[in-house]
Amino acid sequence: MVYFIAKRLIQSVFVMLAVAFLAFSLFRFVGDPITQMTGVETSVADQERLREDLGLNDPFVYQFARFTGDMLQGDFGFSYRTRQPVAEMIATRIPATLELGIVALLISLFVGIPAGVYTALRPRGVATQAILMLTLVGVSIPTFVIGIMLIFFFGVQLGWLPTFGRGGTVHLGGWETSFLTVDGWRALILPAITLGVYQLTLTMRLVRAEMMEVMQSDYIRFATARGVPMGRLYFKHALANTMVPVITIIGLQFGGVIAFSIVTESVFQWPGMGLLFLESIRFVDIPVMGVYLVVIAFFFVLVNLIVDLLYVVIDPRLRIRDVS
Amino acid sequence: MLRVENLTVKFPSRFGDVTAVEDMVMSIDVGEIHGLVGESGAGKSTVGAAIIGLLQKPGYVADGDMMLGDTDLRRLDRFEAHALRGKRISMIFQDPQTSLNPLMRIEDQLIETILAHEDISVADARTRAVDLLDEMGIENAAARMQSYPHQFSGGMRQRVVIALALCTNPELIIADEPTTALDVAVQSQVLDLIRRLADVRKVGFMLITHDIGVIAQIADTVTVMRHGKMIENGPTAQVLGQPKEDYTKQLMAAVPPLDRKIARFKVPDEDGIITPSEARGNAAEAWLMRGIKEDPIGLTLDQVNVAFPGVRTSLWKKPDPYVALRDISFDVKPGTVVGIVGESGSGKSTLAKTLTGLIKPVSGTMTMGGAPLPGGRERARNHPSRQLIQMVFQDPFSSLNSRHRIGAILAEPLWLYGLETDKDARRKLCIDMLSLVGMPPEAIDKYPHQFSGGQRQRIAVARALLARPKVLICDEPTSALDVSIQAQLLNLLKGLQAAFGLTVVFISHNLSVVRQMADDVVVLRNGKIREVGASETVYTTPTADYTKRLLALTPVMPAAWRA
Amino acid sequence: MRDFIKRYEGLYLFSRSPAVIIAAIVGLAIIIGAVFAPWIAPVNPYDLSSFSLMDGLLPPVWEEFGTERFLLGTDDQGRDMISSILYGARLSLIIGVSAMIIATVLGVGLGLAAGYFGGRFDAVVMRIADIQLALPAILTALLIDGIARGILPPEVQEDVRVAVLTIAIALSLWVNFARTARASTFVQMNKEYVQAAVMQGQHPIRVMFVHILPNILGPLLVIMTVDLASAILLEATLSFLGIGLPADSPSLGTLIRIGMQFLLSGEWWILWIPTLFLVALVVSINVVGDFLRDVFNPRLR
Amino acid sequence: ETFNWASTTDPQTMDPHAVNSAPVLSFLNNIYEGLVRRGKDMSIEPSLATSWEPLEGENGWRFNLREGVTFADGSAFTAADVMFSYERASNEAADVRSWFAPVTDVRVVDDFTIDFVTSAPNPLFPSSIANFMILDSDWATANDAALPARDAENFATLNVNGTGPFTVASRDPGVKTVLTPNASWWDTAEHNVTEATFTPIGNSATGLAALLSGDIDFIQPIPLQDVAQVESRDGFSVLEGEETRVIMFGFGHEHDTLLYSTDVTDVNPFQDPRVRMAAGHALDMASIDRVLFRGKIETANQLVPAGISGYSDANENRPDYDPERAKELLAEAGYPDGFTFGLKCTNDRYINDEALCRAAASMFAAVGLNAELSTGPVRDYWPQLREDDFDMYLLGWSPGTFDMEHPIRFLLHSQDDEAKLGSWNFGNYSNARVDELLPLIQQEIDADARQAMIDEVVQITQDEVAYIPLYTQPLIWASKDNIDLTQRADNFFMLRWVTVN
Ligand SMILES: Nc1ncnc2c1ncn2[C@@H]1O[C@H](COP(=O)(O)OP(=O)(O)OP(=O)(O)O)[C@@H](O)[C@H]1O
Ligand SMILES: Nc1ncnc2c1ncn2[C@@H]1O[C@H](COP(=O)(O)OP(=O)(O)OP(=O)(O)O)[C@@H](O)[C@H]1O
Ligand SMILES: [Mg+2]
Ligand SMILES: [Mg+2]
Repeated sequence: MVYFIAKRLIQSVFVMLAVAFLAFSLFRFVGDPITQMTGVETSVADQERLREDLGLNDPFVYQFARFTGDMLQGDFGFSYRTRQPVAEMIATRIPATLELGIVALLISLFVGIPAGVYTALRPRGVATQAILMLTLVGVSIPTFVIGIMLIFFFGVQLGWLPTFGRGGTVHLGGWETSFLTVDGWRALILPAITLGVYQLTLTMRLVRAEMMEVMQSDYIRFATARGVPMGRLYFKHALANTMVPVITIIGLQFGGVIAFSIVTESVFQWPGMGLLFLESIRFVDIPVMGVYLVVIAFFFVLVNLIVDLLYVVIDPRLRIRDVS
Repeated sequence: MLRVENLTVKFPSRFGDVTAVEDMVMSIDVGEIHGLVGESGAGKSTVGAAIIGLLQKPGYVADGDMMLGDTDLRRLDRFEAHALRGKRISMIFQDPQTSLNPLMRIEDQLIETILAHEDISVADARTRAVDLLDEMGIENAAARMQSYPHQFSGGMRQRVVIALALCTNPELIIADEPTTALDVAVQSQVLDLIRRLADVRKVGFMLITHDIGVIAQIADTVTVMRHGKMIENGPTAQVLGQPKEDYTKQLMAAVPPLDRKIARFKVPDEDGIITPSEARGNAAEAWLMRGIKEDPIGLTLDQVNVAFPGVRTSLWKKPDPYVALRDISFDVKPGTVVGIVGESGSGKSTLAKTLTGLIKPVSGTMTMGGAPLPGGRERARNHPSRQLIQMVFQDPFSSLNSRHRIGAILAEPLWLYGLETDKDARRKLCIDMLSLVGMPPEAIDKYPHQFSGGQRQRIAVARALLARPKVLICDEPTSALDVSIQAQLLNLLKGLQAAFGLTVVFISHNLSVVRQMADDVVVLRNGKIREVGASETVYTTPTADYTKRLLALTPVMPAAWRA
Repeated sequence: MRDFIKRYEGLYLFSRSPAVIIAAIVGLAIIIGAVFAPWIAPVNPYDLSSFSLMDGLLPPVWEEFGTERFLLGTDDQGRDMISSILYGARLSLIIGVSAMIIATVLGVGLGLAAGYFGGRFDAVVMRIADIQLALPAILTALLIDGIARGILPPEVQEDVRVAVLTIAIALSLWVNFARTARASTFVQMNKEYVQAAVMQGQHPIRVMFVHILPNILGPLLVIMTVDLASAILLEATLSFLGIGLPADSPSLGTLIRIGMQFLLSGEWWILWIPTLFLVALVVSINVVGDFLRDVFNPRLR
Repeated sequence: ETFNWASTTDPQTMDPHAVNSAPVLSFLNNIYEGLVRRGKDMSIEPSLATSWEPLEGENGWRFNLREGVTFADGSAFTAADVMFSYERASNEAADVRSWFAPVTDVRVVDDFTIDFVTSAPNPLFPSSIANFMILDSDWATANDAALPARDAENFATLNVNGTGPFTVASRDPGVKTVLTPNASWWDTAEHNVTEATFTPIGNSATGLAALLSGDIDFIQPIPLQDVAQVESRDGFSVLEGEETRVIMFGFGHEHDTLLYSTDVTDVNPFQDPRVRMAAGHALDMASIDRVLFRGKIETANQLVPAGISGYSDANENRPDYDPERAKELLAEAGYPDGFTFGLKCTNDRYINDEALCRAAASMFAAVGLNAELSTGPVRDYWPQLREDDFDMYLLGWSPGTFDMEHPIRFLLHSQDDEAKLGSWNFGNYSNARVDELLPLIQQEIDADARQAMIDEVVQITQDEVAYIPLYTQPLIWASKDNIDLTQRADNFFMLRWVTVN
């Protein structure tokens, strides 16, 4: 077990370094930070001096080495745009993105899994066909259109929910949460749905497919043959056995959720990392972009590690035999 | 207790309904073990499924009566039927590996089943479960019950499965090939258990199998099925000992005897297979003969060890390797058949793969016709042994590429080894080779899925022969086939071996089959050779204890029943 | 007989699923419309002189002020909506299909090889896949776009925007194929027909592509349809974030992005007609994909 | 009364000298003050200086400072703070130092008098420093913010201490900033705001939704096409005006060949004024106005809109829409069949910039000027322009000093890195007479003489079609009905003019 985690962590560092490298090589192409940092009237000489100060004239490899070197020492640098410490900027944005992502994920699980089970058990029902069609349409409309539509319907037309932002938040230590206020929850609903629709559909379809497959398996047939009650049969026996593939995909998709939160956050002016990243692109704020990508890679790696550990929790067969 | 009359089961399809079972008649008494035999696809499982009400969709019972005591099984609604399952009828499936929910403890599965049918406390249910497992012969049941299924061996798992089927005291248990996946030792334990339950608990069993030996050993009564119809039924000794119907007679003739070696099997007529006597394959035969320029080649193995990487248990220690073959040494004399027997996991397949160069031994040497035979990747892709050693695999369903036509599959060795450069000539030769193995020429343009298991094995043999091999390795080539087809294939292999002087390594866990084929026998267990010797010597006067036990536990039918 | 069943199984099932038939017809109609856009479309929306700002913002023909010249109205530039949509669908499909093909070739190649050779090669490929997964598609697109800008001379940059976008989308999709191909290859590797081929001494390339590949096509085909749909949507999203195609050679996604500006202004058709079109296209691809999935997995029927 | 407002961009910093950008200056004008300030009509009026007059005997200005002013933290405002702020703002680390390029010396005369000495007569100097905001020297030095933050933050990036009408109560960069009135402000408050919350909302549809749902009271700007929608709803109103920004097309005057042409590769036809004029005649501004801008723009004929000081009334004509004439001119210039060229545009900088360019490209095509349009975000636009990577390009220019001299200096004077002139004249339009006139204009005190010189410059550049000025960018704000506010032409939003009813 320890070996397994250690191995994964080493690989993770490698993945993050590679992402940092790729990310860093991309920055040179996004635009020129200097023209974004200075006003119209700043002279070329002044711009050049600033460029020199920021080390932008150094060779690429050198810049990258400095970037990773500093980061390894815990120094994440300062934003070109706001001059604030990047670590702080990202840290204050992480809760928003994570809470959004988690709620979206939970929605997708708590709606997607029952819907998947239902549609698997009644494959020819009218409700099943309706659900399948509806979710299909749901994933076929681009996220940004869905988001705007929700805003206009629930925010403007009905006036039930706020149109943007996080609403009321409460600071818990260094963590700014919207989970503790009614306002916060109200603000969370629409973006979470927007972000969750795709995941929901994916989860539902996956659960459905796995469920239909598992329902054919010998142990389900045997459980049926010995009269295990239907409820237990479906949920305890069948559903549990679909979970390994389901969490694999969900784990992989979590990275996608975080990435796609860029779109959702921009539509809902959700003050998370994605929005920060978009602004950073706009201002060619290289340090922020770099750290953002590494943080994303970190989450991805972390989630996948968790997924691997979850396998072990779910499936006793994967528990490495204790040293005896 | 159970009465089935005129049962007809149909599977609707776009070509109209397929009748899987027709006018089936059978009855089982309290405490009776009723054997249901017949070739694959005869409808045995379908009868069982119909009785317990778990027919695969879209199958349905079209006609007939099924009465369990006073209950009309056809009149039950969905919920009544489900309530009855487990309570009065239970079912056991073939594979104990897959019959238990891998994510639940044995204990939970047992208690859950008991509670589903009886209104007792959890503690009582647990006591009952422990008692039951005790009864099944699982030691220290209370503690072992905490385990997950994967922590049990196959035999123990099958016992758990039986306990599960039994825990609510059903009147009838339908056992669908309950021992096919087990090795003989375990099989005999399970069969004993079934016998005891029938005698002591008075549970009725419907025992579905195609192993006549098993039926002979424990069934009180037997029903023979073919093509969905009942052929013959009655007390076991009567039906199998003095069969009235031709089909039953043919079936009995095809069962390989353990106690002696016979020259040829009598086989039932099977549609689509031309018996080799009237086969044309002369051109193919001639082509093969032309390939026999020098004498047959033999193989030797000297102190061969094969190990696989073990499971890592510690962060610092290198995992111990798992030794699958230990110090294997034996000779395969040119032009003879060596049989390799041993229970599941004893290393038979590993040995075959080592010989063919799929696995590299960690130590030891192999030679072919005196020349060294490198192992694993060291054996170059163009090493002569690639052509001279060919293999027929166990599973006819996966050994042929289902996306290639038979023609392409057969022509591949010809093309690969440059044995025949002309495309049309290749095709002609393939057709002829098909005839040689008893297949019609049209087969060449079909796909593997269009053939039955026995036919596919013939194609696999043809593919092997088309490489003009000197050594043929057969890894359980008949274990997926039922007796009659097995008999045909064994006949074919025997004939070819004799005709072309092939050196054959024949692997099987079925001692009876090996006895029919082999000149010499190697008995393997846990990767070690327990006994080597001339086949007849080993079978008649085994020296190793293990060999003796294997021979003793193999279910056989009384010799008198053999026509 | 069995040949017949097997070979026409899909067709038979198809004939019995009205939803799939409708989806196939709609999808096919859109694809045909897109492919033959230059012949079907009333005007060429890429030809700047073929439309005039003076015709701008005309509603569809059934609305007040609609004219028969522009059945579905015009956008803010005076471009005929029908033509824009047909050409847009064409571009979306070109991008989607080529991205999918690139992703398939790349992913299947790597996945097959990883599954076949296993060991270190497999580990490297899978780590690369991890890296790719950790880099959101949007970033991949930015990266490729940036590199293209960096290395290509300015004159050709506009012309290669489509290629750049395609490659970016393909790069963010190949992992799916690689993972599936690898997993399926692992399964096939244990099948005896593969061992037979290896044992006979066949070349690994031949084993991989002649023997294994045809056997893992089923799941790959399903991913292909699903990914075609996601590629089209991804292109739309990238366009929304401003890293897509220029407005003068619009894809469906770009049309929607442009249309977003008119969400409230009353010119609903500029947004909703392309959106409807995109949804219809993606839905029908997905429905067909689901159908294929069922066909390839007979146990699920 | 509480007041919530939104705009597209968050001010990057709270430091008034660190970044010279409109969002920052606009926002900080509510918190900090300069020596002078602009009124509702953009006119210069006293602020921290009560009066100013030219220095006697040398070039420059004397400012008499207001007494009794305190910063938000209670410390008093004196000439030392002005001196400190000057030094800070003219430091290399400051992005606004170009404002002080003409200044050679600054002298504190006494606590409430300060002199700015300039290298030459500079009549516009007071108005050019309207956004020069004064920091408290003690506060800044005590908090280690004596210089603007350059590559790392400092105290002034997030905290404020101004003399202005409002002060920052809390700030969450990129999310929201809360302002409260400065109780000790020297001027009498016209507003009735007790707490004002600013939220940046980047997506215009979201912003509009926020307004319509009542989540915010005011937003700047809203998209043109949504004006009708907002107006038609009860309880909302739209403020429309003209910004001072003129949108124009520029040419690669100094390029000897076209970069993006497929047919004319040996010369640059745009070096011929007739070709440039043809491009001018090709543009149907009336349709652009009607369809793209819904009738909300004023066409422009020179680089500043009417009303800006120095605007040349004498040269009010722009090339009219005349495709026939355009074709004739092209034929005269030797391109009867036209030619292809590359047109660069932004797609996120100006209102409808991309749509404008697409429409223009289509109109150009109608006379034979086949534009290869390439649009992109502004972040890599300026670098492209600086690298001369264009045949024709789109540019918007707002005169920072609200005087015609500004665009002459930046856009019309030949490029001269030494003298920092013509720094945004990407195509390097060059006319000796214009170059000669600029210093004269800068120094001329006499208004009429100055105007005459400007008229000459405008005349020359119109004749030579240095740029094709298109229109003045409209300014469209929207608010709830119950809000009274003032829209200033520089698009600065002043909280001190807000009343919530
Ligand atoms: N789900 C199904 N759909 C269609 N036909 C079926 C289905 N299940 C069984 N059949 C048909 O019913 C017939 C009997 O099948 P069944 O499984 O009962 O045979 P069996 O005697 O148990 O064979 P085996 O020894 O291989 O298990 C087969 O020929 C098959 O074609
Ligand atoms: N690739 C492998 N890696 C690790 N262990 C293996 C591998 N292949 C086989 N083994 C182990 O080696 C032992 C021998 O396996 P082998 O397949 O040779 O048995 P067998 O005698 O053919 O059994 P069966 O009758 O079930 O086919 C088994 O315990 C198996 O678990
Ligand atoms: Mg069966
Ligand atoms: Mg084996």
